[in-house]
Amino acid sequence: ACGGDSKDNADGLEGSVVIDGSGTVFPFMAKMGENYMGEQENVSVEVSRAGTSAGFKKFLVENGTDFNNASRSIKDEEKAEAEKQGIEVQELKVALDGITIVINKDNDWAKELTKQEIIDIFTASKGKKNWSDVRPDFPNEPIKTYGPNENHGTYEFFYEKILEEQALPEKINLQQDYSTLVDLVSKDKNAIGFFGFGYYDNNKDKLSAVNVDFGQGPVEPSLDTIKEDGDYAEFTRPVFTYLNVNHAKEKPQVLDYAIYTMENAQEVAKETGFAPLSDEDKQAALDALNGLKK
Amino acid sequence: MKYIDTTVVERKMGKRLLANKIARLVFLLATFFGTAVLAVLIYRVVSDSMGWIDKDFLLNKLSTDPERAGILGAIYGTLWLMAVVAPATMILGVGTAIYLEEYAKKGKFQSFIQTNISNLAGVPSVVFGILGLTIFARALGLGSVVLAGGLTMALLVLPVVVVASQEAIRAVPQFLREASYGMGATKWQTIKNVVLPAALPGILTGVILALSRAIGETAPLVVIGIPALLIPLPNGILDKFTVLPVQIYYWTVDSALTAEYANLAAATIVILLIVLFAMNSIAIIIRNKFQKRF
Amino acid sequence: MGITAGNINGTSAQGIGKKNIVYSTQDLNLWYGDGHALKSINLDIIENEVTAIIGPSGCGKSTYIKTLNRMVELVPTVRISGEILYRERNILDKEYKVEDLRTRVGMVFQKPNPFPKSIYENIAYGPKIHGIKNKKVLDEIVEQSLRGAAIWDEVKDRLHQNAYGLSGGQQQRLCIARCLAIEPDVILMDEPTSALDPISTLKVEELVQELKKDFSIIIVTHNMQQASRISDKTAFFLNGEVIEFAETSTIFSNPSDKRTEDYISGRFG
Amino acid sequence: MGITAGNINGTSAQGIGKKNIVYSTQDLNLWYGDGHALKSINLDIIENEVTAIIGPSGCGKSTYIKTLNRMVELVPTVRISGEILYRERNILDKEYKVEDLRTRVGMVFQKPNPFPKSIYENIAYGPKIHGIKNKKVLDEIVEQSLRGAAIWDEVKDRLHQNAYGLSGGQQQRLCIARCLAIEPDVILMDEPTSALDPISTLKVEELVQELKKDFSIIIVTHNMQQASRISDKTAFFLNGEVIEFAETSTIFSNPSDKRTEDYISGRFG
Amino acid sequence: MDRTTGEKRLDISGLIEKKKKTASVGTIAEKMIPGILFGIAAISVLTTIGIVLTLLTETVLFFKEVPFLDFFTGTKLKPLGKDAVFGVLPLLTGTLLSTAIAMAVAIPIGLMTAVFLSEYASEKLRKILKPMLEILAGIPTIVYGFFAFTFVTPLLRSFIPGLEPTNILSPGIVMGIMIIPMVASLSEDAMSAVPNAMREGALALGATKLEVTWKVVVPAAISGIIASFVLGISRAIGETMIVAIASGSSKNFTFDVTQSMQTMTAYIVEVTGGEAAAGTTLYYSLYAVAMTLFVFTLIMNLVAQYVSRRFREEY
Ligand SMILES: Nc1ncnc2c1ncn2[C@@H]1O[C@H](COP(=O)(O)OP(=O)(O)OP(=O)(O)O)[C@@H](O)[C@H]1O
Ligand SMILES: Nc1ncnc2c1ncn2[C@@H]1O[C@H](COP(=O)(O)OP(=O)(O)OP(=O)(O)O)[C@@H](O)[C@H]1O
Ligand SMILES: [Mg+2]
Ligand SMILES: [Mg+2]
Ligand SMILES: O=P([O-])([O-])[O-]
Repeated sequence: ACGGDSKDNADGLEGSVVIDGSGTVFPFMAKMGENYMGEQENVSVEVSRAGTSAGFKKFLVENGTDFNNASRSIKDEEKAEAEKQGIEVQELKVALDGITIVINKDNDWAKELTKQEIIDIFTASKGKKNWSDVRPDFPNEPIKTYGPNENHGTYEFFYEKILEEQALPEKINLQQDYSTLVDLVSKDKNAIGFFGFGYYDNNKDKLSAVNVDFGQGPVEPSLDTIKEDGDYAEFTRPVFTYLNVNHAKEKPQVLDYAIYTMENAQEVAKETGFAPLSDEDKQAALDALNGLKK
Repeated sequence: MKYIDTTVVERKMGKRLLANKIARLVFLLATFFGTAVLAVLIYRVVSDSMGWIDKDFLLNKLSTDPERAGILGAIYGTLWLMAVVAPATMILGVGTAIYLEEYAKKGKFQSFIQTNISNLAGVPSVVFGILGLTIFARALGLGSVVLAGGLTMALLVLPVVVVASQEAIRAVPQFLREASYGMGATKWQTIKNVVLPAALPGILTGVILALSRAIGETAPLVVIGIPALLIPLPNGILDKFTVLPVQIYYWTVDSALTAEYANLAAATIVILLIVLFAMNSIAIIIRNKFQKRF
Repeated sequence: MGITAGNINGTSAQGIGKKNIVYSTQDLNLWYGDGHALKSINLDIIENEVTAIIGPSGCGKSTYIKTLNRMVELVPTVRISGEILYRERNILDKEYKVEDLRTRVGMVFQKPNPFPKSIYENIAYGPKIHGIKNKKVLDEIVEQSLRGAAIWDEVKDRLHQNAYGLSGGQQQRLCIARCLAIEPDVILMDEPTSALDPISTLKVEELVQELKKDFSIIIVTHNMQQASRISDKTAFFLNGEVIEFAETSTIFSNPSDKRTEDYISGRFG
Repeated sequence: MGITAGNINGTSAQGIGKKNIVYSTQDLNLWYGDGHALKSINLDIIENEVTAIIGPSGCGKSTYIKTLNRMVELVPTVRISGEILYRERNILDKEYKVEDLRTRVGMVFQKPNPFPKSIYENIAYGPKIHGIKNKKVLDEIVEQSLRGAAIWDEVKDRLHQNAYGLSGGQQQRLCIARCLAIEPDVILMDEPTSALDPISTLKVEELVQELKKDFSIIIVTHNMQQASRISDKTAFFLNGEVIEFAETSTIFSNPSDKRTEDYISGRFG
Repeated sequence: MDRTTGEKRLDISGLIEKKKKTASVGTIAEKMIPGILFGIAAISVLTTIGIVLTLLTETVLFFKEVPFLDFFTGTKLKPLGKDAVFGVLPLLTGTLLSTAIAMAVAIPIGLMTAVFLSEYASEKLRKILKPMLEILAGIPTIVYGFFAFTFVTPLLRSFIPGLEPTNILSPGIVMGIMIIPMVASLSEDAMSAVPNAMREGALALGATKLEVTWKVVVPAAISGIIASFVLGISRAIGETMIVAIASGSSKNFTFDVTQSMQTMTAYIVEVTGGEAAAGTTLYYSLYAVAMTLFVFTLIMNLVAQYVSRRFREEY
């Protein structure tokens, strides 16, 4: 669907595509939308970043958003809500992300940590107040923990899958905006935080990533290690966008955008700091989407 | 009675005069403090924007790529917003002023409206944002479009226009009204043909000041909800939009992720300040030109 | 409204001959709040005459003249009793539309009060609000009115300039012209020359003499000489009452009331 | 500063006897912008006398008296030439601190201008700024000053009430008391009674007579009777010039200048 | 009326008379206009009612879920997640601290500026300085936010080592700068209204300008000056963008100004930015906080009006 001839609207598409949800996926989707609009001049793609969970609330309502980006898969209660609302939802895995543990550039002691140490740091009950509580040779200074707030899929993934639902420290600094997080960690020597790889990748000059020892020695998060079967697999998670199928059927531009996204997902993923999904996953998604065409 | 010893008074005089001199200097410095901050602020903003303001910046649409990003969308959004705010505040503000000055009987009701208006002037702009969000965006189902934002903004700046118009109307000498009534003109004819034309410069000054306030307001629009990435240009009052200050907000917040966004924010600030400065100059020119006419 | 016609002769102290009565004021009382400004006024105004109203400051001259076109009602605290018959209809009647009244009764104020518009627009204002839109007709009205106010020659080349550029005397004649443009029946003038220099004053006085051929004129003045020069009848007000109302010559040569005599001879006021 | 002492007799028209000169004004000229308000004034003020300054409105009386404590400098456009010797020092000298001068020379204004504070605070203001902090001493100063201004009995029970609760005449005497509280050498009064009723005026006049025992007083007045009642010397100003300066009795009974005579006999002004 | 002046004349009154018969439409408009204007004037009242009602209805729902006392005495605010807690004290301390800092800057500098302009400055200098202040007053708050975040905070951090990258100190100071013109111009108005006679009275006693200012002019203008402070406080409480950008969103309950804190206004921006879905406690909390904010500023405005009305009656 190439809208070269803008006057001929039978060929070109028009209307809007409204996307909200994950802040992690935001850079990916923003880039995608921008590229798409370069080709389809009469379609307006709006991308926001309320966070995965907040995004689902706006997605699963009448006249809700067309897509919801998510850095975790849809929950059962959200599925139930979709059913109640009569919204058919198509999950589209768009890329892979690695939860990256970031520290301040000036932090020269915690460049490598074991997975357990990381869990301990972020678990309230373990009571790690100072860096020296983690390892005796670390400085005797307070640990400052940071992360995205509960609106975010990243938080939920971290809390559910990595911490196994143990409470986070009381004093953890949870933020709505990833940019704020980056800023905070980059300016706080004792900081340690977590978020998606992309935000680290874009800010390598401001932040350091912790190389995580999952048992076989420290692994640096990178587009090579972040794979479903890679060395960083334990902290790797797929990221998604969820499509409102009802909308896709009503509005050709929505379906067209979905197809466009899947066709270009691998390429845009690399540009925005995500590991690309496999060719099989891509093809499966495209097949499903093409099936929605009349 | 000999309590005042002139030699003592003279001796102390030196100290008192010194205190006066020092105080004068301190007051002078305090007065210049504001000016100095203004200078630093402008210097910072201009130097941060150096090299970023060019034709492309003004004429390009928004982009995630700082090199390609432009503020045309925000300019369009600002213009459309004004297209709602200007007539709405004019009608509401001038209408209210006419009612209060020409029709309302002096008394409890009139002073009630008057008090109400001065209280409205003190209501924080976020609260207006909530009003707009609840009433215009949600209850009326407009969504976060120009019309919703514009109406919210119109209510926000209403007191400015009302007060300025009231002053302008009050300044129209009674003898002009008498002359018109004496010709058999009705009240409305008198207001329309004599009072309003004579009060027009004052009213215009107020309206311009109100608009310049509206152009710079951010909070109510953020509360109503403006997408973080909105590339298409708004083409009417029912389109979603962004405006210069909101763009500054997002770029400032995101500058932690992409440093160049700070430059874009600074460049946008320069443009915004130029616009505001021009508007205020026009207001001052009108005010001076028509000051003492009767 | 024929009912009241019979009263006219009865209530007025003056003989009228066979001339038409324009205004007949009958037992008029007026209060500003608690201040009793006009007390039982009875006064008949005759067609095509100049009636002067004189009296010391604060005696109610302006109040009375402003009652004749109900302009006094702009003061919110005003209360009025009695009747004023204009052409045999009571203008104090709620039914009577003030706008109609004021279209028939023009007014010239103490301080010249042109609108901050062009000379042309000042004159055209009245006809326009009364619905005359035709440019040709308006042009004609403007010329005719300015001629009528003896100012045409002075302004004919600058009709579209702002009226504030005129001298005080010219402005006052412009205001008179503005009045003429709706061709009133009566013209009320409240000290029309008190803000003017002697030469301008003279011009206005001449104009008044000219105008009385076509209009009935009621003029308030502080200037005794002026009253005696231009008016046919004179009413002397004091403390809200009409002390004496008679032919101007009578009032000035042979007043019947001591107070009138004191006033016109300059003993107070 | 002894240099100028020799001039005094030369420049003044009046004989001085052996009395001390407080102020000696020598060839004083003053301009407001381009307006020449004082022209070559020469005038000597004698200790413990009341000197009245009279003259028609705008002749420069206030200007002159305000020059004596350099209050006139508050007008930004003022330019002054000449000399005013106060106790033999030239007060127009840049070196001379106005604050010192004003501590020695009190001033009472036309309109009473108490501070919006309590009566007590009004009086205590001067002593306080001059460094007197002791409550006892202040109390005593307040009482003495109020007694000195003949108002103590009227206000002693309400010292801590706002001065604005006093009548105009009381306020003016309060201002005089405020002046006394800094124990000045000279008191300048610019039409101190013109805003007061006759009874208050009388009281202030009596007070002035009382005060001259301790102070030298210069008083501007419009009221010829007042000048003749209370002053020892009188200066008649006209158009910024001193036309005549002499014993009050001489000025009022036997003026040497025609214009003085015209003025005091009410022929103009 | 047939006038007999010889030359042909236009019968204007006849024309007018004729028009009048067809002009009844105008009279209807004439009758409707007061009503229409009344309706327009009522909109400002409706706006207030609208604000109060929207805030109130949702606030009531909020207090059905979160007890009133818990909200106003709770020191913990954690609006998200399963264990959400709604205590408003962290926001209140954030708001009060930022306001206090702002006023600590704005009151002395604003007042001194006012004194300088009204008592010391020559007419010429005033003519230059006042427009400067007006410009300062006209700068949008988002610009101040940018300034606080990109300039003032880094500057402060270079000599306050413990200062967090987002903190309440820097936006507080910048907010103060923003409020200086308001305090200055309102206080100056109050001081200029003090009659000159009072200054002269004091000067004639040998007072220096400083003594006149401090002991006569300022006390006489005090209610106007206080009103300007109160309005400044109200403005600081309601200021949003500066804190939203520069003070972070930590919901700390602390009095340490070097820490990141959140104000009521910034909370509103954060929660609406995350777009709380209608019907959740989080969503209602938005209104409860906004209501608190509204009440605070309303009280301040009423106080300011009361104080300045008293001041006008003084002389
Ligand atoms: N708007 C008003 N409200 C209250 N009292 C008024 C008002 N206008 C006039 N008066 C009072 O009514 C009385 C008559 O006033 P009016 O203006 O009619 O006097 P006048 O004869 O025209 O005096 P002048 O020669 O000074 O114009 C006066 O006592 C005046 O104080
Ligand atoms: N501040 C000023 N600026 C310019 N001219 C002034 C100023 N004050 C006074 N004048 C002019 O100086 C002249 C003398 O004024 P001054 O006030 O001394 O007169 P006065 O004798 O006190 O009159 P009055 O009896 O009316 O008080 C007048 O022509 C006056 O217009
Ligand atoms: Mg009058
Ligand atoms: Mg004087
Ligand atoms: O913003 P999230 O990707 O963490 O939901």
